[in-house]
Amino acid sequence: MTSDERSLFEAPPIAEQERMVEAILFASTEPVSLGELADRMPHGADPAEALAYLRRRYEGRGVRVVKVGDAWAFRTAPDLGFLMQKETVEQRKLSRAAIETLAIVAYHQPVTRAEIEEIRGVAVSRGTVDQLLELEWIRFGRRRMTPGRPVTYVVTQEFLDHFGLESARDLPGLKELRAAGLLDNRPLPGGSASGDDEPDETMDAIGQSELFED
Amino acid sequence: MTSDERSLFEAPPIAEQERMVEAILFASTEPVSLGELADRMPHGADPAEALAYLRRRYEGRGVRVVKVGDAWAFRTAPDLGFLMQKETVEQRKLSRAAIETLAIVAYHQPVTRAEIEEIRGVAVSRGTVDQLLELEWIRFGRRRMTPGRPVTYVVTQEFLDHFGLESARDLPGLKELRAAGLLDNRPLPGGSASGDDEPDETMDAIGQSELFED
Amino acid sequence: MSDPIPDPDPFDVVPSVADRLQAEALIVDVEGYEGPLDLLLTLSRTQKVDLRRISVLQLAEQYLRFVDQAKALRIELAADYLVMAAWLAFLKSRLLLPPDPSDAGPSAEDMAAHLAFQLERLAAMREAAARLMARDRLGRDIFARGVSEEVARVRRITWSASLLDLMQAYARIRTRDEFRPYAFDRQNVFTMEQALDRLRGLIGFAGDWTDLVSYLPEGWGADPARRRSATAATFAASLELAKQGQIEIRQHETFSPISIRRKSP
Repeated sequence: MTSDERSLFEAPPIAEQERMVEAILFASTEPVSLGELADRMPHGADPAEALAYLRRRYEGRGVRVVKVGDAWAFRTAPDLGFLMQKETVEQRKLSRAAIETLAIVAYHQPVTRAEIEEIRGVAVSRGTVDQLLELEWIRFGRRRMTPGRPVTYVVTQEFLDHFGLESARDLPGLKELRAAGLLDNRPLPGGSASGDDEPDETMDAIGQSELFED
Repeated sequence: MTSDERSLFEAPPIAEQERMVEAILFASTEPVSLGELADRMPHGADPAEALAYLRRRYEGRGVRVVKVGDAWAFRTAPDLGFLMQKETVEQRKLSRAAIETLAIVAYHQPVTRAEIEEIRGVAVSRGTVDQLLELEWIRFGRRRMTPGRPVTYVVTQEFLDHFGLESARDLPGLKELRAAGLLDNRPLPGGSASGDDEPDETMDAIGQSELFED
Repeated sequence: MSDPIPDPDPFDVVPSVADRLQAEALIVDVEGYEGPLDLLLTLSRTQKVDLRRISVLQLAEQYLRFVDQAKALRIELAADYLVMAAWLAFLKSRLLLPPDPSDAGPSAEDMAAHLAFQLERLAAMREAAARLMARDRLGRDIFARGVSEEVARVRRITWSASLLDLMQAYARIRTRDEFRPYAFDRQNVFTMEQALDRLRGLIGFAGDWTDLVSYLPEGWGADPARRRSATAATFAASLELAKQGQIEIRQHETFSPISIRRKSP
């Protein structure tokens, strides 16, 4: 270790000391104090000065020299924290309950939970609604001015973006669904074929009027 | 994460990418592959180019960007090792047999146990191979397509990292050894007579059956 | 490679004290050898020549003498040392005798050359191992980052649903609705038969023109739907009665009230 021996007589140049501080801080498991730096560096070295150079060198870099208590350490630049996570994206199909609920909200908005349940003919679990809310595909609309003032659900801009729609009104009606082969082409006993017919008459009337409000 | 979103449309400038590679490599004790860098960096980033810039930036510094196989890591400059003695964790002393076996695997890989034994002229104990496997300096390679389909051993990225090698091609003296024909698998004229064939067969059989156990 | 010419072994002829001491040291150290090849390599060093110029015959003799001395000292040698001794004794005899032209096997020279190659290769590997171990090593001369920042594994689940899924779901629900058992709403419909019955009963008393609307059944005038149904049924019934010649119908102008009266007999 010749550099060590030489240093007994003469401190290495400051650039060299900076390299030393850099290596020590890098390899240390803990932040290193100035005292420890001085102990480990050759005699006569000035760790404080070397550290000042090093800090300046790392300004704006991907890592920075930061003070932790009385000691010093390298840390990732705060704006790059997002790199320290590895994202694994998993694609999952939306459940049938969720997609049906979403479809009802889209076609009938604003719609209450009771109305969704009436249309689906089955109870809607909280989880399903929560999931759609979390996905930001539905949100709360205005309260219905009926007894109990139930909350209503409407679809969001995110929903429209995801499904490539300009507005919920662009959703194809039952007639178009049938024409597209998405519905069985059996004749309807009532003779009516439009998307908003008998069974949901009252709800549809409300739905449509409010749909055109905004 | 707005920077993430923005990056979906446009890769960040190369200086920014360099910072990102710097942060990721700094944060990891293990070498990070180009593939993993690409996964973690914003879409459209060019980690290879960013690495080239980063490597140049750290030339002559207290830490360096080194290539380990297909991966990259920051490592302290070798000349500053003397500063780091305090961090040294006592390494288990390797036996002479282990050191020789390691060298034979490195220079002859992929190599079977029988071949190691032929070169050393002595049976290779299980402990020796186990120790090297445990250190993660060697691992199993593909089976040799010869009778018995013996397993082969190759060196690992950890081996390269430990000995500061970019690849197994950079082993010291490799070219000279090859030119001298000393890495040839030269069979004994007239078949087996040297005494290191028969015992190996049983040993290899054991080795293989053990392999299949787990 | 090997030197097939049998040159007299000075070791054999004048065993100096130093040589004898060295030979004994070899024996005592037998535990320290990594097999017969290792021992041969050590013995070959006494020849003080390049391994490529080594005298395999001389080496064989050295080895055999080693085994004899071990026997004399009652040192039990491992089997592979004895196997090597037997092979070297065979090689020695082959090297000393003139070649047998009828022998199809490898020549003694080839065998000797291979042994020399093995020794050279082992020596080379030893040297390579030493060079490898002398490199700047991680954790000794070169150091990795002291602390690794944990890379948080974030598992993000994206839920996928296409517009087609959405439409199919809606179609599914609505199709289910459409095929509900069909029930005709009788409560709010006034049929023509009902209207005919009612008109027939009332018309006998109406000798003068009377507004058709006044014939609507009680309780059907308030609700617009019920009124529409009753009006339509009553109008249809009146047309039917007119066709049968039982009543007369008049309307002064379009959209003006329709009046009916019993047809004078």
